Amino acid sequence: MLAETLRARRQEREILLMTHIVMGYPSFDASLRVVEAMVEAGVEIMELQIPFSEPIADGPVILHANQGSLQAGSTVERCLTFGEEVARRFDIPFLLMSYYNILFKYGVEAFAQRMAEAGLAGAIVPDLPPEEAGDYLAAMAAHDLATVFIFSPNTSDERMARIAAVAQGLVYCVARKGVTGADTAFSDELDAYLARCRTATDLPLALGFGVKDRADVDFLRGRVDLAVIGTQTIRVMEEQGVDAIKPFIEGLRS
Amino acid sequence: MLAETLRARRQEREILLMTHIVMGYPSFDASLRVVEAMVEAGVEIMELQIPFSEPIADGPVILHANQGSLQAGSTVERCLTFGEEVARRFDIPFLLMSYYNILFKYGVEAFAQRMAEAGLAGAIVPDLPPEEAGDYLAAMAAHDLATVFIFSPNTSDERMARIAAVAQGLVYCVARKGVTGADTAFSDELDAYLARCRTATDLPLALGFGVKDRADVDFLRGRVDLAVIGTQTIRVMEEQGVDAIKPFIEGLRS
Amino acid sequence: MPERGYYGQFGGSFIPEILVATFDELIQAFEEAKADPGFWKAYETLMGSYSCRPTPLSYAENLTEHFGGARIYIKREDLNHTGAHKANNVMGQGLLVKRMGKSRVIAETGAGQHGVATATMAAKFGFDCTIYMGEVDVQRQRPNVFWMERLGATVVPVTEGTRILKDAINEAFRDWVTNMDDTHYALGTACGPHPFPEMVTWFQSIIGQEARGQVLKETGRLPTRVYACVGGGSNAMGVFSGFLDDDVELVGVEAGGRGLDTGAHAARLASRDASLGVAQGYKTYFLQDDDGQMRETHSVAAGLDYVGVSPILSHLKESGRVRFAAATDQEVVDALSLTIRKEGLIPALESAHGFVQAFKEAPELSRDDVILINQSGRGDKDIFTVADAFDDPNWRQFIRDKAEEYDAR
Amino acid sequence: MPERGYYGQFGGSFIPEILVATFDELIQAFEEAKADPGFWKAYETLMGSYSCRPTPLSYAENLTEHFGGARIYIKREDLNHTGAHKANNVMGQGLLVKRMGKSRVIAETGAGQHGVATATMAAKFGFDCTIYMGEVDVQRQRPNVFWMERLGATVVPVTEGTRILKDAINEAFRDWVTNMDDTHYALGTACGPHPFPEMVTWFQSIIGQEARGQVLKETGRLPTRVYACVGGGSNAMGVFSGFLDDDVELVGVEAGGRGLDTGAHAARLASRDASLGVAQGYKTYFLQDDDGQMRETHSVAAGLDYVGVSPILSHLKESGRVRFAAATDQEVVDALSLTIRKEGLIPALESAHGFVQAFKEAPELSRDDVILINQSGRGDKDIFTVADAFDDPNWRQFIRDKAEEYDAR
Ligand SMILES: Cc1ncc(COP(=O)(O)O)c(C=O)c1O
Ligand SMILES: Cc1ncc(COP(=O)(O)O)c(C=O)c1O
Repeated sequence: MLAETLRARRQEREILLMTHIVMGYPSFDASLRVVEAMVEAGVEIMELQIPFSEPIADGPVILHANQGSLQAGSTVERCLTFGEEVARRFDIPFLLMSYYNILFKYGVEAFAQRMAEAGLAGAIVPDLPPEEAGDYLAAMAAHDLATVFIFSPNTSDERMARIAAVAQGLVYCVARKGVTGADTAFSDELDAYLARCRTATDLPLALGFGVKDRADVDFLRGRVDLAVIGTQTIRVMEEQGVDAIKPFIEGLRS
Repeated sequence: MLAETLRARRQEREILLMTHIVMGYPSFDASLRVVEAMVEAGVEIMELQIPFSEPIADGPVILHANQGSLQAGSTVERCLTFGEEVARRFDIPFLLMSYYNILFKYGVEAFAQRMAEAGLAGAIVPDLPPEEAGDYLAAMAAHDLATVFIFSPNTSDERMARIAAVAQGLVYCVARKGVTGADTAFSDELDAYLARCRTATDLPLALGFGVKDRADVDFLRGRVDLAVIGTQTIRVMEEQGVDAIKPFIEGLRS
Repeated sequence: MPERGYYGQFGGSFIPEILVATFDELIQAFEEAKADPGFWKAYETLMGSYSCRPTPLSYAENLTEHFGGARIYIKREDLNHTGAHKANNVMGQGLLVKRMGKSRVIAETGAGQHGVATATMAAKFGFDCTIYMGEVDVQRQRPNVFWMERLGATVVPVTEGTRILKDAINEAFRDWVTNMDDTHYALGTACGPHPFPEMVTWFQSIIGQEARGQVLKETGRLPTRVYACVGGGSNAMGVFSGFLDDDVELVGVEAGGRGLDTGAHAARLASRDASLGVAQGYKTYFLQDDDGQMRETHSVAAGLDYVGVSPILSHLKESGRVRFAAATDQEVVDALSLTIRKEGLIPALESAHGFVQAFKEAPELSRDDVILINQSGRGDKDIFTVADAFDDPNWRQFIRDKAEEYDAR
Repeated sequence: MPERGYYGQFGGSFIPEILVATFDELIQAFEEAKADPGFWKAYETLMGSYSCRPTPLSYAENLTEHFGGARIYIKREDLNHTGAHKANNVMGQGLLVKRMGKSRVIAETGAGQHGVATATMAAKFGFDCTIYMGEVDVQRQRPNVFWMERLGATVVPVTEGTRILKDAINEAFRDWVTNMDDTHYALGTACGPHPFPEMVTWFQSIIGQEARGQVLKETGRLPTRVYACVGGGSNAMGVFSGFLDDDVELVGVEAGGRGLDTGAHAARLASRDASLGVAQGYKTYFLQDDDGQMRETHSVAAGLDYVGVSPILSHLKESGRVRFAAATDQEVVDALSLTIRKEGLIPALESAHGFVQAFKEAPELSRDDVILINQSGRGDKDIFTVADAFDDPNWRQFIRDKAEEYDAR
């Protein structure tokens, strides 16, 4: 279902935007205002990250946001409530993003059920490769939730095919080695990689890691379906405040 | 010759006194006044110690005096001059006392010659056992100087005999284990040891290490020929000044 | 796809997609090395000429007399080059790095012991080296930082999270995710994603192999019990490896900190405070809250102060093959003190945890029994920590004087 | 009367009469031990199970490449228990003390290394133990004092004289003179009255025995040159012992301090500043003034900071069998730094003196040549001294912070 939604939107726009927030950072109030701003600015889909104490795949900015949120007292329950709230209020799909331990401790089946009840579209779990994802795939499927998986530049063709077989909704293509938040040199080198991604799946492709301005988004036009803006929105918020987010997002495609 | 002198004095007195100073401590002036006081108080013979930086057999008080003298700038030459001065001025025999390196560096033969010229009676070198003393014995003999050696409670009879064979002037009997300056319990246990000493030599016997007051001297009366007052005079001088020395010495036998 | 490294329900490989190919390569290199008898031979030769393997087995005659029970033997990993069993793992991984043709190594370190060992290995093999270390640990373990720097390593203080060991591990993974092409992450204990638990155990098994032969030769029998401290679990797995198939009781001793009922400890398997979870790439018992957020741990021994534990040990606990106990900070200081006085041995604070439990049990056993304690490292490397643990006023005065001397410069 | 221990004109036994019987007893015990093959066997067994003998021989491949000359091999005395070759001598004397039935040992210490080794031996053998240490050294070597105290030894700060090593030796003799009945003085180097130079050399000869076999086995030939630092001379005599009868050049390296022309050094045999003398019970070259008073010496390495030198080495210098050189403090720090970076080895500052001269000469030799350096100890025990030698600002800050932490208590 998520894939269809995104494909439909793609008919309207050459490139879609997926944005990311860490829930509860710096507060749930702020998170709500950011979601609002992003939706108003026209983003097509959002990732809501439940903070984890050991966010191994995240770079310094998101890591810091994870810790800030936890220090401010956010809990998994509060994040799920927040997810439910925004899912009901705003008419775009929301994905949960977190590390596997959050789901595992909650109980994977219970977590999926809760997500479904909350009206969330699916999840991204960056430390859960398909090989470890048996329980998760079953639970998510049972509740019609999208299981977003990740391709990376050094994922082999064969492995891409195997991942594609269990992926739902969209595939998140990591632009390069490294963690979130570092600069990516967007160049033609990416093309070969994205061509491989395209061959492996007909799900919408999202490209993330380092997308930070209009030039980056322009570059991705025609190459992928979604551009993912993660770290950069946190930076904008930290440096210029929540009010700066809407114009920032709008500027990426206007 | 020294032995004869001492034997002659022993005819006059039941117990003789040998006292000790570290030359140049705290100054050569003070040393001179101390010698004067001691002679006036009637001591029969004196040891003049040339300070050495490593006085291995001396206890804390004399060790400290060695260092004080060196720090005040005393040299071997100055000590020899001092020895000459007192030997000419006072009519008792004077022994030099020092560690072997002082003689060795000076040249053993030159040292002996210098001693003889200075009118000194002999020497005590506590780290020079007879086995190592070949050059020294020859040089001292050539200049008619007394070679005072040491007996200790754990010197065997056989070894006492060997030491006695090269000893001249007197034999210095160490009262007990340990270094100079600690208390000695003067008791009948000493008698067996002193009897062994007496058997080994007919030289006058001096007993040292820990003789500190009249009771000690009284105890030694009839047991040895000389009581050696070493550390205690330094203590008296340090605590009560040079003027206290004469009454202290006089009090030991009066 | 290669084996995923499960031990019962524990282990696995929960890694970001970007690292999958790197792990595949590592697993393959490791499998090839395991299958190549020349590799183990080269490893033994290296450890025999650069460190001092076989490390001795010492009979603790005075402690034996003191407790009046079992005969106590001590495996002397403290005599390794760099002062702990960490060298075994690190030099082994160094050989593997050479085999894989990489030119840079990174590592996490808590106490600094694994960092110094890795920096040493890097110097020896000519690799570039970056060590991640929590800022808190950088501050309290400056001597080790000093040596790592002298060894040519770059020490990066990790300012995120709780700023201790687990955060350093996260940061090392972040580096690896970026630089996997030329870089190997030399993880320091039998934790993390497959193949690390197995691989680290394999290199450390040299301890148990040697110890088994030595105890047999020395006493004509196998030990009744074997004791080892458990941080991540590498020295314990190393020594236990030699006795898994024998009728020998294996006892792992965790950090009881201020006491199991205070919450201020690092006992994952000996307390009820831990629960199953997935973090830092593997599934095991973690000290975590109900949400799955990792908790702060405490131990007088920095090397045991960790939230997770080897999945192999979790499995051996579940199967009943290994028994677990905890030693409090105070018990550790007392056992250390006694061992120094009685035997002239200075176990690391980590190692002393094993001694605590052995001392508790030795009197129950008879003179026919033999117990083996793994002395995983030496304590003189930790003078600042040990002096503080002993609360030595002369030491404090010395440090104050030294500071004044520096101020006067 | 037993032999007096002369080597050419050097050596002898210049002792107070009160100690003569004690020395006779010691000489006899030593002669009996030497004649008893079981004694050496017991010594080897002890060193193999309590320390880690044989210590390895490490090929310094990177340093060899770096200098492009002779192949450099390093004998790893740093891997001994307590971190230096001092353990060999001390454990050997411990066995002798047991044989003599005494129950107390005393020792002098400068750097603290010999003190820690002796206190360790005493703990292991159950002897009472008193260590004499110059007050200056107590202050600058507090970590070693801390360990000696933990080991159960009484550390007596010597406040007389220059308050360093030689004064500690004097003080130990003063103790011995009082307590010889139950006490053995475990002198720490190949100096002092007979039989110490010979006896210490005998125990340390285990280094050379092993090294000779190891070099032969490893390279198929004998070394061209062997390098060792020279404080009192025990590690040098130990390693040289293995090669005295071979066509092998032996090089002893003394402390050049701030330079041989500054007077601030401890080079007895490599400078012209020393002269023949008699002190501390033996005859050798001493750094002394014209009156025969001992001079102050200087070295960055406390263990080399001594006025005298083994009479056996003085003899070997006179006979031309051993060549002597000096290394300055700065050269030592540079060589240490290079060795750490290139090989991951941390020689003690003392040992690094040997490395300096080897590094100067290695390039002149060819790849066919083999040189052997004796790494007498490890440097990580001396972090305070080494950090100061490297003038590390982070270290100073760490100490200041630590002092503040203590002040705040
Ligand atoms: C001496 C020593 N022992 C034990 C440990 C704990 O690690 P592991 O449980 O992996 O052996 C450490 C860790 O730093 C250590 O330094
Ligand atoms: C590591 C080390 N090497 C060398 C020496 C110097 O002693 P020796 O010349 O007797 O080997 C010392 C003395 O403390 C030492 O600690």
